Formats: sequence, structure tokens, C-alpha cells
Amino acid sequence: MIDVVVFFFLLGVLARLVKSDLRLPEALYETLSIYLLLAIGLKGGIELSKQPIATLAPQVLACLALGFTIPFALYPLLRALRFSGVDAASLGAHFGSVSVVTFAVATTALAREGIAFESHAAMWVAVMEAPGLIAGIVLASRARAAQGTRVRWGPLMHDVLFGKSVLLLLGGLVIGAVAGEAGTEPIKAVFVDPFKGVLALFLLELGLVAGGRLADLRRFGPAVAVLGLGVPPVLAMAGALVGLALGLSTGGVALMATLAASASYIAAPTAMRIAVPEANAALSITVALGVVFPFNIVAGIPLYIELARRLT
Amino acid sequence: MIDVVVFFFLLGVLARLVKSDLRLPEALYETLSIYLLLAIGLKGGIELSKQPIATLAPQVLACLALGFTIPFALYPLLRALRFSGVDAASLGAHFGSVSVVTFAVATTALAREGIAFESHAAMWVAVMEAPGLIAGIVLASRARAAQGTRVRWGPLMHDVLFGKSVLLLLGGLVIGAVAGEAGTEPIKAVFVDPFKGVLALFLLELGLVAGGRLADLRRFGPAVAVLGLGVPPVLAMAGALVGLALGLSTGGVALMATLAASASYIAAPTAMRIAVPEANAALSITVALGVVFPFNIVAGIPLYIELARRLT
Amino acid sequence: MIDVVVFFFLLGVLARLVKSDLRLPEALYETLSIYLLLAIGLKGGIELSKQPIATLAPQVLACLALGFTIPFALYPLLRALRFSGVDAASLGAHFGSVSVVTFAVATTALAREGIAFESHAAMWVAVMEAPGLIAGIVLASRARAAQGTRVRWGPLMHDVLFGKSVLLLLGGLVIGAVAGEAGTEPIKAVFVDPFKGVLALFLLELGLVAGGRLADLRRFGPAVAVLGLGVPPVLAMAGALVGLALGLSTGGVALMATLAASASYIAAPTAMRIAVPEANAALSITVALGVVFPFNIVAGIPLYIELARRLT
Amino acid sequence: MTLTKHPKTLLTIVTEAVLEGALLRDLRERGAHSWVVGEVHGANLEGVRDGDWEADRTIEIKVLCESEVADRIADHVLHAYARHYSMAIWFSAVTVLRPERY
Amino acid sequence: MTLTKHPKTLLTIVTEAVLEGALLRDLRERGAHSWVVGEVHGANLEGVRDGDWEADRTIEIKVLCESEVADRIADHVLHAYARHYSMAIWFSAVTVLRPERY
Amino acid sequence: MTLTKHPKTLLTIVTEAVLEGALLRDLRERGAHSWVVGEVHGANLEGVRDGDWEADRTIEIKVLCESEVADRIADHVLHAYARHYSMAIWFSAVTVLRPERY
Ligand SMILES: Nc1ncnc2c1ncn2[C@@H]1O[C@H](COP(=O)(O)O)[C@@H](O)[C@H]1O
Ligand SMILES: Nc1ncnc2c1ncn2[C@@H]1O[C@H](COP(=O)(O)O)[C@@H](O)[C@H]1O
Ligand SMILES: Nc1ncnc2c1ncn2[C@@H]1O[C@H](COP(=O)(O)O)[C@@H](O)[C@H]1O
Ligand code: NA
Ligand code: NA
Ligand code: NA
Repeated sequence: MIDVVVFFFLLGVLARLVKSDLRLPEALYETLSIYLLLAIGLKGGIELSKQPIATLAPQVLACLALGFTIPFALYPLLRALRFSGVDAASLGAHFGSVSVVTFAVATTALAREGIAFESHAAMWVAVMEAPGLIAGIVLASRARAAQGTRVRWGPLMHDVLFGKSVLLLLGGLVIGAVAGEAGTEPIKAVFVDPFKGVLALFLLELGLVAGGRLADLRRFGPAVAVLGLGVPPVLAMAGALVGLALGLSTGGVALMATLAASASYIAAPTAMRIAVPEANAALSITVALGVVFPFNIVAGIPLYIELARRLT
Repeated sequence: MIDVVVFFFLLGVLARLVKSDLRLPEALYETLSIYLLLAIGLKGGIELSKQPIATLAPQVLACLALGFTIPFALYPLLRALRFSGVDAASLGAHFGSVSVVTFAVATTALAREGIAFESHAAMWVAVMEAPGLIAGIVLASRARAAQGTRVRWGPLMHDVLFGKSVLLLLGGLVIGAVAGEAGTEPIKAVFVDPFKGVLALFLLELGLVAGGRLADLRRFGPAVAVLGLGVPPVLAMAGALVGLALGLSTGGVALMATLAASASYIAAPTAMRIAVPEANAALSITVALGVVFPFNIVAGIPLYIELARRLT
Repeated sequence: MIDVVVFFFLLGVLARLVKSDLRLPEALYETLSIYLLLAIGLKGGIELSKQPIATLAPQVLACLALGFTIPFALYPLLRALRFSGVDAASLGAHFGSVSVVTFAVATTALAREGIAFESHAAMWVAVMEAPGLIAGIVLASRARAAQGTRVRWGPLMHDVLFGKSVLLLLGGLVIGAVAGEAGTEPIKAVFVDPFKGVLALFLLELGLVAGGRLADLRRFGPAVAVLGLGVPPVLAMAGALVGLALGLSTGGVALMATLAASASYIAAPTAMRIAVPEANAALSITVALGVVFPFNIVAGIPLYIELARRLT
Repeated sequence: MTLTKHPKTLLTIVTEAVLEGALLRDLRERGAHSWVVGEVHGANLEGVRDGDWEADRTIEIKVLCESEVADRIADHVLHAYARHYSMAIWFSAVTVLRPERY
Repeated sequence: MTLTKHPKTLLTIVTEAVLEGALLRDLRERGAHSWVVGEVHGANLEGVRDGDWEADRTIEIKVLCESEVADRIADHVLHAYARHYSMAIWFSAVTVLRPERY
Repeated sequence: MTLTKHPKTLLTIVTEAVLEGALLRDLRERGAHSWVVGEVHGANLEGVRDGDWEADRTIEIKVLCESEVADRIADHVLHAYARHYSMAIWFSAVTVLRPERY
């Protein structure tokens, strides 16, 4: 049975397809996104306080490596699909980074099926946001080395590391860890109970945006569809294996698979627009939001959970 | 005892009358309106799943007919009150369509008094949004036939049927019906529990807008007051009789009376502005939001409930 | 142990210090502020209905007097610190008026420590908003008497008394008092349970704004730091004594101290910008929001509670 | 430094937001390649803004184009909508660097 | 096609939002029939926007009118507010089709 | 009443919001003292607005300055960004009352 939040996504897609005038105010979208990041961080942080640091270090390293490797692994494939060097780099960055909402949907799916997962998993999300972007920028600067354009790494690293996603996730994690279960009790009515309802609203908004991207799909031809539907399962498999190697629980393996398979549509587009302006922004966002995101939400996550079940 | 949400409306009116600088951000207003439509739809949908379709068909037909008839019935009266043809058509459309917030206030009033009503009533709202608008446009094109202006029905019908009100109500209904009680459980903390508090905030906003319209009241003269106070009870009686004929419960009859008596101030103004631009938009909105809405909220709904009690 | 909401404030400050791109949409800020005012008012109003009016009169008078006196008492001190006449008047007005969020943080701190306080305390806030502003304007017009600029008191008094803060606080109080415990029950899920979580979000926003003001601190030199850290404890002492004289509970004394020590950063800046445009607006806001507010939130409130404990 | 600049016309239309869809279609049909839309509000003596209400918002559309295109658009818009809709239209002479784009 | 156009002045005032009410009163008193207001923000080197703070928002008022009316308004506004408030004012020559309206 | 007015140039740049920080730095380095930024959106035939998406917002920057400063800025901006970013730039001749400020 499809999760109720997925229906909200489909409603948004439908609204766009029938050219309804429905749109969510930009301020609501921003608010929902701030809320989700903080809430995910807090939830993870509360559990983090109970964790010995030693068990976390290998996970952090593995997440960093996984995110950084994905763009390099995808690059030859993307070039083979006839994408230009910079486009291949940018697409790789989108896949290397992660989608927080996809992660959130996966956690609610796990909760619904009663599958436990590492409760500090939010930390993985925070750690996996940046490495893929950096790898993408490295690839892009190699691709255009001939042109002599230089990357200004300083401001770029700053924007990636102190961007709002990482900041709110880590901020929430630290607040949750320091304040603990008891300290965060009085704010649970805002940051815990409404989580899934807020996620539903956010998916409605993402449905509207993704629906708007479907029109672009035709423009970019079949390579985009192949890419968007073919790559996530492969990355999920890689993620699942990393999870296995780390000795994660079934839920943890499913989440690691989901993170690997998800493509960023918030941090990556902005970072690539600034660092790799020659790349086709519409192409990357169409893949990430118009194909990969819907695929993961509707079909991918159940698959990855099943995969994790079999592997663990 | 007046319901607490009504006090929020009065606070809004007061703020405008004393020329306070209080205003709600537009994004909040839009968010609240999206929320209410989805929440009403969801609540209705959950119950809809338990309903045999056969009992619904006559209700849908009756709602369509009621909404479509109201503008035609009011037209001669409005002409007699010396409104121009297009203004009479536009006013009729506002009365023929419905106000979702008035409906919401009526449901909370019924809940407070412990009067049961058909829990799929949200469907009636969704069905009654459009027919009155279509009737109004028909009347307007007859009124100006001499001028030879042609109505472009295609885009108009599209805008009415896929407008955000109908889309969110129906979307909520379908999601509620498909996901059912259990499936929607995790989003209740957002879409059910806060409903009345959100309604209070929305009424504060509507009080501000309605208060701003009071100044216009004088401009339009006594005909507007006569209209705004005289027509709703008559329409309520018609609605109640339709409800009786359908064999609805006491609460159902009260809701049908309320829907008939309510005037649209969201869908109708936009639709009329596009389809009947010669009509005086300020006139219709002053009637719908400056007179009919406050009357229904403060005095009408208790009356219609009493009416339903006596009739059933 | 620091209250969790304070961590959100610090996260906001940090985000600004590391130049993160995190910003809350303006509409969210406005929404949170409307919410807090209404919620504080409502909570106070519910209790107010249980109160004999006679006990309230002396409290109202004392609050009026306290707010009005503060600017006059601070004026010579500020002049001695070499602030110009109009700047001294404007700074005085900021201190004479109050910060609703500081009040809210104090109430949650009291609740956490299990210290009772007068539940109609919201009324004190509403009453203390305006007198300090009026005193500041009086002082400013005396300071510039030579220049012959005349104050237009009519519009000024209107803006202060019907400004959104006073209107929402008083509106909430009256609604709470009239509807009572039972009448407000159905809106508790919005106006009571999420209160502290919403406060946390608001503090995140205020942290961002306060963090942005820290850069200005250096510009204004050490006098500003002296002022912002030195004045609040002194005013707190004055407020505590007033509370004692009124025979308030321990919590009530702490709240009265907090109100006196807090500086307005919403009503005062706007009122001063209009009434005393020659005053340096950046100076006052830097003191109120960049120094006084963080000091009170982090260190002041625990101090004032301790003070109240010793005095009562 | 002096750049070579080319004269163009900037057409500004301030009108009701409900017209946005229709106007943009008209613009395109009459030769405008691109445009930019901003949200604004009128205001009355009391300082109360309009735009509080959904059906009551105001937009400002700007089109940078050839003078003839601007004329064609303005002429059409004036005849098609100005009678029944609030509307202010003005033309400004401006210069651009890449004339082939507008 | 060439339309008959009539010269008017477009007066633009960028200033603090707290002045909105007062300015619109002044405009009306000096002969402006209508105007349009937009919300904008200034920005500093760090790219940090002002306008984060309520008392710190910026508006842009545009009035299309006769040159004399624009002068009257600008002269008053400059003397009444420019000393203590942030303010930028400029005049543009524009043309319109319905000169009687402005 | 006729005021003494001084000619200046108003430079308008409509471009992607991600460039805001970089552009404002460039402006300042090339002699602009101040500027004003507004949020706008482009729109396509279906009336669907862009700007729905964070990486996809559009801003309008206006700088009132000396003609040479405007040229310097426009020249730089065109060469540094116009190849890869959406961008429209135009110059308007305007007049001001306090020429020393711009
Ligand atoms: N003289 C003017 N200057 C600037 N804006 C105007 C002027 N006249 C009208 N407008 C704007 O254009 C819109 C339509 O004007 P109207 O047709 O006069 O109702 C209104 O929203 C005004 O804000
Ligand atoms: N040269 C300029 N070009 C464009 N806008 C300006 C200029 N100077 C000032 N402004 C705007 O006008 C407002 C007041 O400017 P000021 O009086 O210089 O603080 C500020 O918010 C600026 O955004
Ligand atoms: N002719 C035009 N008139 C007004 N705005 C334009 C024009 N051309 C482009 N723009 C705006 O400038 C931005 C960049 O344009 P472009 O480089 O053509 O994608 C777009 O967001 C448009 O909204
Ligand atoms: Na990924
Ligand atoms: Na009706
Ligand atoms: Na104070």
C-alpha cells in the first residue's frame, strides 16, 4: 500500500499536468524546508547523545567517501551517453549529493513497516551533502582545463559547508544531542508530532515543481529518462553494500541505499550554477527532480527496503 | 454562546475599523487557505470510503442543480433592485458558488452542539463551487448579447474545474478515501487536530479583509445591505429544503442551508473578473465578504441550525 | 542547564557569524510574531476571567508608571555616556517598552523550574508596550525644543495604541477571558501545545537578526556594550521591587524584573523612526537586539529568577 | 570607456494580476521575446494597500523591445483590456548593448 | 503603426517603508492621482540584504504625472524627509497614450 | 516651480538570483555607491512563472550613477557573466536633484 505522503506528491504532479493555478507560496516552501531539516537533525541528535563516538567515525568516513566517489564513477558513463564534460560533472554532483526529502520519506516508510534503523541517521545526510558537490566541481574543472577557467575554491567551500541545509541539519543534531530527550520534550509538539503531515505538504510542493519539469523531459530526449531511471538502482546497490560493510541494521542499509540513490535538487543546483555555469542547469534539475525524485519516492524506496531485507 | 473562532473574525474587523497596522502576510493567507481545503477534503474522504456510491449520486446531482439554479433565481430580483445586467449576473455567481470557510465554521458549530452530519459533506462543497459560476457567466453573456462579446468557454471551464479550490478539495477527498482512516493516521497531527485553531487564524485574516470592505458599503448604498442580509436566509431555506428532500440528517440539512446561503469570495471574484470584466468587482466582493460572510458567521449559522432542527 | 529554545537563538547567531545563507522568509517571521502575541494573550485571558478586577487595577497602574519612568531615569545616564539628546531619548524608549519574546522565554523558564506566576501576566506586557514610547517621544521633543520641530501626537498615539502588538495581545486577552477555558479548548492544539516549539523557531530568526547586528557593535564602540550589559540588571532590580510592592508571587516578581530589563525591538524602532527621525536607528536596534536581548535570554533571565527567589 | 549603445523601447504595463496569463500570450504573439514581471501594489490615502485580496493584486510587466513592437503591444492591450481593467502603460527610451537580443 | 504619444514624467522614490503612509498623503495633496509601490531591498558588500528587519524595509514608489507635479512632490519630499531618512529620487522622461489620465 | 536637475544614468540588470552576491561586489568595486534590488520573475507562454524553484529566481538590480560608472559596470558584467547566465541590461537617462550623491 502506497504511503499517504506519496499521494500528496502525485496530487502536485497532477495539478501541474492539468495546468491548475495551484501554487504554494514561496515562503511556505522555504518554511517547510527549514522545518524538515531542523526536525530531522533534532530527532537524530537526541539519539546521538546515547551513542559512543567510536562507532560513528567509520560511518562518517564511509559517507564522505561514498558521496565523493559517486560523481567520479558516473562520469565515464555520462560521457558515454554523450553528455558534455561539464554536464557530466554537474549531473554527477547532483547524484553524489543527497535529497533530504527522499530520506524523510524513506524513514517514514521504515517506521510504517516497523523496521528499525540507526536513529542518528540524520548525521549521514548532513555528511553526504557536500562531498558530491566538491567532486563535481573537481570533475568540471578538469573537463574545462583547456579553457583556463580557475575555480575559486574558498568561497565555494564556504557556501557548501555553511549552506543552510548542512547548517540546519548539524544545528539540529547538536541541539538534540546537547538538550537530550528531556530538554527537547517541550518542543516535540512542533518538531516531532507534525513531521509526517508537514512532509506531506512539502511533497505536494515538490509534486508541483516536478510536474513542471515533466514538460522539459521530452526536450532532453530519452538519454535523460534512461539516466534517471537506470542510475538510482545501481547507486542504491552501492549504498547498500557500504551499509552492509559498516554493519548497519536492515533499516540503516535501506537508508544508506536511499541516500546513495537520491539526487540533490536544492544544494546541488545552486552550487553548480555558481561553480559550473557552463553546465545546463535545466538538464540536471530535470533529471534530479523530474525523474530521480519521483522514481525514488514511488518505486525506489520500497525496492531499496526489500533489497536491505534480503541483504541483512 | 458565540464560538471562539467568531471572536477572531471580530478582532480582525475591529483592527481594520481602528485603522491598526495589523496585517497577515499574503503567504500565510494562501497557506491557511490551502490547508483548510486539503483538511476538509481529507476528513470527508476518509468517511467517503465507507459510503456506498449509490447514496451519493442524488446528492451530487442536487448540489449541481442547486448551485446552478441560484443565479437564475436571483437575477430578476437583482435587476429589480436596479443592478445592471452584468452586475446581477456576477452577484448571482457569487451567491451560487460557496464559501469554504463558512462551511468550516458551520461544521465546528455543529460539532460543538453535538449534532451529527454526513461526514462526506466536503464533497458537496467541491461540487457546489463551479455550477454557480457557470450560471453567472451564462447570464452575463445573455445580458450583453447586444454587444456581441463572445465568451471563450474552453479556458473558462478549465480555470473553474482545475482551480485550486476544487482541485485541493477533490484531491483531499480522494486521498482520504484511498488511504482511509489508518493510512491518514500519521498526518492527523497536522490535518485534523489543529483544524479549528487554523480556522481561527483564517477568520482573523478574513475579518481584516471584510473590515476593509465596510468602508465601501456606504458607497454602494442601502441596496447592498438589503441584498446581503436578505438573500442568505432565503437561500438557506431553499438549501434546507433540498437537504430535506435528499433525506439528510439534521446536521446535513443545516450544512446544505449554509452552503446555499454562503457567497463565494475566492473562486467567484477571480472567475468573474476574467469572464465578466464589465461587472463591478468591488460591488460583488463587498456584498460577499463585507455583508454575507459576517452575517452568516455571526448570525446566519445558528439560525440555519435551528431551522434544520425544526425541519427534521 | 540552558533551555533548548536558547540553543536555537545561538544557532541563528552562529549562522550569521559564519555568513551562512540561512534566512527565514519574512512571512514566517511575521506569522510567528502574530502567533506569539495571540497565544500569550489568549493564555493570559483565560486566567483573567477568574480574577477579580480590583486586584488588577494597581498592577495596571504600576506597569504604566514603570514603563513611563524608565526613559526619564535613563536619560541623564545616557547623556553622561555622551549620547546626543535624541539618541538618549530613543534608547530610553527602547528600554521603557518591552520585548514580548523575552517575556515568553522567561515564562517557559519559570514553567521548567516549576515556579508559579500570575497567569494573567500577559496583561502586564500589553500595558507596558506603550508608556515607554510616549516618554521617549516627550524626551525627544524637549531635547530638540530649540529647533522648533513639533510632534504630531494624534497619529503617534494612534499608531502606538492600535499597533499590532498591543492589538493582538489585548485581543487575545479579551477573547481568552470571554471564551474561557472551555471555549478555547478546541483551539489549544494551535495556540497552546506548539507554543514552545514556535518560540524556538522565532528565536532562530532573532538569532539571525541579532547576529547581523554584532558587526555594528564595533562601530558604536564600548559605550554600547556597557549600556547593553549594564542597564538591564539595574532595570530588573527596579522591576523586581515594583513586583514586590504589588505583592506578586516569586514568578510574578521575576517576570516584572524581566519586563523592566527587556528592550523593545519591534514597536520601539518603528515608533522612533517616525517620531524621532533624527535619532540613530541603527544604534538603538543594535543595543536592543544585539546586546540586551541576547544578554537577557542567555544570562539575564536565570539571574532575575534567582533575584526573585531571594526577594520573595 | 564608452560602449556602443543601441536605442530600444522599454514598455511598462501596470495592471491587474488576473490579466497576467492573457497579456503574456498577447506579448509573445506580437513579437516580444522575453519580459519580466514584478508584484507591486497600489495604495490609497489611508496607506491601506490593495493586494490584500486574491482577486485584487497588481503586477508590473516590463518588455524591452523595438519601438514598433512596443507600439503593437500597447495598441492591442489598450483596446482589448483598458476599458474594463485598471491599467497604466508607459514607454521609456533606453539603450542596450546587445541589440540583436531584444 | 505609430501611436500618438504624450510626454510625461515618471518620478521614482526609493526610501524607508515607514514613510509609506506619509508619502502617499503628500503625493495626493500635491496632485498625483495614482501611484504604484514595490518592495525592494538595498544590499551591502557581503550580499546580506537589509529588510530582514521590520523597521528596516525599503520601498520604491513610482508616480507617472506632469512634470510640474513631479517637481512639486520631489521638492517637498526632499525638504521634508531627506535629511533624516534614506532616500533616492530620480526623474525619467516617458511617453503615454492617454495623457488625460496622469 | 522648476528644480535644477542633473543628468545621470540608471543602469538596470535583470539576471539570475545566484549572481546577486558576486554582482554587488563588482558594482562596488567599479564605483557604485548604492543600489536597489527587487525580486521579479520571467514567465512563459502558459503563464507558468519561473521562480518556483530556489535555483531559479530572478532579480532586478538598479544602479543610479554616472554614465561612465554604468558603462564600466555593464562592460564588466557582460564579459564576466552574460555568456553563461540569463541576463538583460539596459541604460536609461534620468535626472536627479542631488548629483553629488550618485
Ligand atoms: N499615474 C500613475 N503612476 C503610477 N502608477 C499608476 C498611475 N496610474 C495608475 N497607476 C497604476 O496602474 C494601475 C491601474 O491604474 P488605474 O487604471 O488608474 O486603476 C494601478 O494599480 C496603479 O497602481
Ligand atoms: N545610486 C543608487 N542607485 C540605486 N538605488 C539607490 C542609489 N542610492 C541609494 N539608493 C537606494 O535608495 C535608498 C536610500 O538611499 P540612501 O539615502 O543612500 O541610504 C537605499 O535603500 C538604496 O537602496
Ligand atoms: N526583452 C526583455 N524585456 C524585459 N526583460 C527581459 C527581456 N529579455 C530578457 N529579460 C529578462 O532578463 C532575464 C534574462 O534574460 P535571458 O538572458 O534572455 O534569459 C530573464 O529573466 C528575463 O525576464
Ligand atoms: Na546520492
Ligand atoms: Na451559495
Ligand atoms: Na523594558
